[in-house]
Amino acid sequence: MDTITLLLLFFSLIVMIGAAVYAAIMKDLIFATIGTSLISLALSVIFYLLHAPDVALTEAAIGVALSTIVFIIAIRNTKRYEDEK
Amino acid sequence: MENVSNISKLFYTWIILFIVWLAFTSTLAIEEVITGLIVSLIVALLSFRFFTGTGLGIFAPKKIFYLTQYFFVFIGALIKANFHVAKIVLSPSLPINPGIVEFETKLKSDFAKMVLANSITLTPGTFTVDIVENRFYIHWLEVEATDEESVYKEIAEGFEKILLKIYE
Amino acid sequence: MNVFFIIIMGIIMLAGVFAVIRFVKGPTTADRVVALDNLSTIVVATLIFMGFVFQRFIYIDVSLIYAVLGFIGVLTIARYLEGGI
Amino acid sequence: MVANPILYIALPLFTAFLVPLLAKLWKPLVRIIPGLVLAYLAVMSVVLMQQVGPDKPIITMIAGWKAPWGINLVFTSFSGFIASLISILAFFIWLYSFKFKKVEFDDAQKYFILFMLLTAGSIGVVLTGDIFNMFVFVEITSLSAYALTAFYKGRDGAEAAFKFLLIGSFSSIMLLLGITILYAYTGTLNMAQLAMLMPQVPMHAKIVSFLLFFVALGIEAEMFPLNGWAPDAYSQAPGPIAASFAGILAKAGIYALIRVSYTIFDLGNDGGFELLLVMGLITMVVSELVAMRQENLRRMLAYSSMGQMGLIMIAFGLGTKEGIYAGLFIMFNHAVIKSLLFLASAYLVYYTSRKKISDLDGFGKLLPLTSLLFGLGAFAIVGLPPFSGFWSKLSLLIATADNHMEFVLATILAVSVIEIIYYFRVLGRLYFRKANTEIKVRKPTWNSVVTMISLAIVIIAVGLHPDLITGLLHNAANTLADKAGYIQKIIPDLFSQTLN
Amino acid sequence: MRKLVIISLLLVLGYYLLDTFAGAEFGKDRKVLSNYYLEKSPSELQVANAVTAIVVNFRGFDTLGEVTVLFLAATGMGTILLRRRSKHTGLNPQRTSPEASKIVQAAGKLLFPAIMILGAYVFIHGHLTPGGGFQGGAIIATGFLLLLISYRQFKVEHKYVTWIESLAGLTFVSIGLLGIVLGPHNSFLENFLNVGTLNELTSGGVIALVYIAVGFKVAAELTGILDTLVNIRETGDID
Amino acid sequence: METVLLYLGYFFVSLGAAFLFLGAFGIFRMPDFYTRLQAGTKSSTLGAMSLILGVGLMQPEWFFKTLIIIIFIAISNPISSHALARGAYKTHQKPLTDTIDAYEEVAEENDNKKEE
Amino acid sequence: MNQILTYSVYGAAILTMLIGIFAILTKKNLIKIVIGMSIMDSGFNLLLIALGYIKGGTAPIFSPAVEGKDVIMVDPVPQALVLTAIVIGFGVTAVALSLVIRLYRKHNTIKIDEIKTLRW
Repeated sequence: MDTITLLLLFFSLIVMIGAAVYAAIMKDLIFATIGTSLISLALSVIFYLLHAPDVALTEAAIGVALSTIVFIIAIRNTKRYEDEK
Repeated sequence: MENVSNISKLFYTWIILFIVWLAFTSTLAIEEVITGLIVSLIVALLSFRFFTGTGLGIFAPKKIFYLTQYFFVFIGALIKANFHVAKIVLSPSLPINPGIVEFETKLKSDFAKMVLANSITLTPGTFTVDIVENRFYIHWLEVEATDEESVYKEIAEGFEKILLKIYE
Repeated sequence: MNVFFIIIMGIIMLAGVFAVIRFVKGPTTADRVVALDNLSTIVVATLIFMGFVFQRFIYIDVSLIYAVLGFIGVLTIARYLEGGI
Repeated sequence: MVANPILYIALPLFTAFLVPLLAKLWKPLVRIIPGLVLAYLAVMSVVLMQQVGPDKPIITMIAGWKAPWGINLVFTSFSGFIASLISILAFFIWLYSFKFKKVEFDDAQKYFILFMLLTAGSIGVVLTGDIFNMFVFVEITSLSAYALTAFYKGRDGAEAAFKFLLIGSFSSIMLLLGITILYAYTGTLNMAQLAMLMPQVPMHAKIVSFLLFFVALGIEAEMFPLNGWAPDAYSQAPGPIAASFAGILAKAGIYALIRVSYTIFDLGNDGGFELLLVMGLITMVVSELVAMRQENLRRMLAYSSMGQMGLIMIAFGLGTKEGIYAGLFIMFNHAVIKSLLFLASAYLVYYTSRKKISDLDGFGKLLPLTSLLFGLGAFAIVGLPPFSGFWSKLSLLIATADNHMEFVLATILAVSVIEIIYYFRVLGRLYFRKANTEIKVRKPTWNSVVTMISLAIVIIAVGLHPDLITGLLHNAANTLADKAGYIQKIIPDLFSQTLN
Repeated sequence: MRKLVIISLLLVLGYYLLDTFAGAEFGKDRKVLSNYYLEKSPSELQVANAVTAIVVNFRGFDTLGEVTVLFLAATGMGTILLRRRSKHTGLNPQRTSPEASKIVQAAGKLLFPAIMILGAYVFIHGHLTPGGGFQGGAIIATGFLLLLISYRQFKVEHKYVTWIESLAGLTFVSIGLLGIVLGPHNSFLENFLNVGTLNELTSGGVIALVYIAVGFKVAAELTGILDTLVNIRETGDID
Repeated sequence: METVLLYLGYFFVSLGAAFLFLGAFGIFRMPDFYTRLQAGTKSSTLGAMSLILGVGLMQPEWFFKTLIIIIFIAISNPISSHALARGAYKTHQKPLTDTIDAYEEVAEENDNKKEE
Repeated sequence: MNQILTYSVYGAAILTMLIGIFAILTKKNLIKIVIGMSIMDSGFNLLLIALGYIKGGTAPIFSPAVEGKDVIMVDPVPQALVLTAIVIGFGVTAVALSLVIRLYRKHNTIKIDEIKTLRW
């Protein structure tokens, strides 16, 4: 792997882990959902850098768009905050 | 304008979609072209009723000329806008004076309004917050005038003149 | 040549860092979504750029589809904010 | 073409996709067509079981690629036996639920589609020769199980289903991790080739991946600390589905566990069998003790079912041919008898929403036939002669005695006593209490009577003539024990390469 | 306290997993299955994208299962969410949420056909470029979502969704069954058509056809899922 | 010709990267949501467009595909930021302003209508 | 260098997975649990793809650009597997969320300790 790929790879890995922590701890479920969206964003960059364009595409389609949308609609139909009664 | 026939709309949609397909495939191999024609025809049949209001009429030479003119005006404004933003962002004191202003447009079709709104969004210091009927609500980074007339002149006139020629 | 690419990549990554900071800082949902939108634009550009670095023409499909899906994802969140969906 | 193991999966899927279209033609087709397909599969099982022998398994290529390169379906005496059991049982359960949801057409359509896919997925788990493909089928099975658990709207089905889904998602991630570790060290996914290349996997990786597989499949097989989903799912699902969880889903789970432990990992040297044995023992004792304290009939049956799964694990944990034989026999009996019990209990608790055992006073008079069949099932499951349950328990006891495991033998006997206690408590309520005349009962329909009586006939027939089935079971046991044979039959080319 | 216990347990698990995977070095060539696939995919199948060759041909059975999982998800969501006596008339009433702005609506009109074309392009070229049935189907479904979120009176016709879903699924299984009859090895999902030449649209034989069927099926299923979810608010109580 | 295109490509790529950076920096630095949106939309749109155009110029056979992406970004980015602004205003997020907020009344009117 | 990469990439993947499992085990909110499941899946997908990477490899697509050249290609098998895993994960997520919506309609809450008709 050349330097440029490595740089981007490490950056994306850090973003991904950060986003995962963020999604796991946020009390506002919308924030958590946006966090999962960010995970998928970073993840598809990583897949791209590991030369898996097919998977990057699928992750983009499922993770960034569909999964986020499904979560948002579910939150819309239930409650927005984690501790809300 | 109002009486655009379905045939014209269909052909217009078909042609545009076929061009999009060609750009996707970036090849002129015979089977790709045939597949593209079929696929774009199917999609065009599904969507021609709402895809366009103008039909083939938009390919008239006069309109093409105005489209080109609009394109250059737009690019010029876009570049100006970015240097404007750069100036603000990079200056230590953040010289801004934001506010939301309104004006009324003469454009009728939704599509033209969308083009105008997009153009306003991408030009210096302004972007569209909402359209209610014919009224545009614009967020302005450096409010220079608050009355409708001068707002209109400042923000929209340049684009709207050309758009009126294209879409009316 | 290579150095030029690394510098470009570095600038783009710096942009990513700022967007991520805004994403974490918030304070409202809309701010985070703006950061996410900006990040996905950055990612689209990055993916095309990396495709050029890798010299594979077909990788460009990924960013094309990414642009479409990211747009729809952001649009859904925006519609959620205004009470649509 | 006419009798091909691939049809086990292809036909139900084809039907599942076809049913929504058929519904537009004539609504009863939604009920009839799945039944015809399941009947065809049942007949095909009989035909295939005739063709297959210990030395000639039926190996079906998919997409025309030979064993390690493509996915294969392996129909041996062992996997074929389980697949046939599942398909025949599925046909009976279909017959039982033929009139299910007679009015609500949409619900009936979804019910039959989901049931078809549950069956197809389970048979897929059993037949496939590829470990990732097994994961896919496990997911199909579990997804249809979640949806079926939440099928009734009035009950707490959604809660049970969510619990099931939560545990199931752990199961699937662990299964995937196990598969990934094996792929990382061997670079293949075919079970036979994995078994062949297993010596080159370092010990620690082997242990970690085996534990992952064990836990993941243990969840499906209702192993003790991981079976929290089972009682709720069994008690909230529709009656026939509870029967198919016991007869179909759990069978597929335990099959996968056995296949992984016996074929892929050579457990004989590494002490893995003892793990299976101990876990089976704990599962059995704990579940039977809990079952005794249950007030809800369906939950009691569910815990009893787990106890039986523990018994099966003990049998396979012995690691000998006799143990395998006994385990298979118990699997067969459990599938048939537990289905009968669940199907009969569905009518016993039909209008009682809480399904308490104490509500069953005097049902022996109100529902004579159903109660009789329930009693027959109870006698059979605790292992009283002359029913088939007796022979299976006996063979297990003999196998344990052969291995000189007196402690295990004693535990099994003690647990049998517990089983007798709680089943007889129910029977006592049914026959020796005075009926509450206010109670509304529902008479079984003709198709469910036919189903239950057929199952009862099977139980009695095997009980009187165990020879009907022992031949098949011995063949199956021999096939499972012969690991080298399995590898050689599936990947002959690679196998001979390593010998040279 | 409970959290601490869980964290320490997870760390132990993580340590063992990392230890196990570290033995399989990053970037190492494993050479058992993959080399065979990489060799056969361009030569025997004439499929440029080896991943597609694996997904649709070598491991096509997995794909059948995967499509079934999506089908199950759509059916299961119907079972779980829809009302007990749901006649189709009671379903899908006018949604009451506020209307999207004119700009979004115009954009929906403008972009929807382009997104359709993009989806079709992705699954028709599944064997040549990255992407394929799933991705294409997902793109088309998001195209419908764009209309669903920008027009509240927009309805997805369940009748057509069911038809497309069923027909595409039947096509997939039928192509598989035809393989038993026509294929040289008489096996399921086998390629029985002329494979053509590498990197042309007509290469790949049944692989391209299967991926098109998968594309339609996934599109219909995902659209059904999204439509169920978007309209759930208006379908009233479930229990 | 090719070298000209190549250097033109370099120029556009550098310009694009610079504008992408500016956009993100603007998002980071601006005081409230609407001003952030101003900076973010304009700069990142032009930045991405110019970077992609640069790549397209360096690899002429990629040109048409990059052009499609450019057009798409030019259409979609303003729309999503418009939708976001509208959504944010609906969640009662008032813009920072000293002069005029003409939209306030309209938004309130709509709010009242919804509550009725 | 390779050692560092091995540990960092696999470590990041496993860490993400563990964060997801942590969220599932400790959170009381049903949607949060589903979010945890999706994080867990993401981590696993990364792990499998990283396993398939081969040094100096490129995507396993025989496009005209690589025809005739001697290139190394990354392992396509994990990519195919992850494709399947992602789609299955989405199916499970969708079903889980519909169960959550239904539980909410019945109990009017999405907190796990307030839904206790059955023993958890």
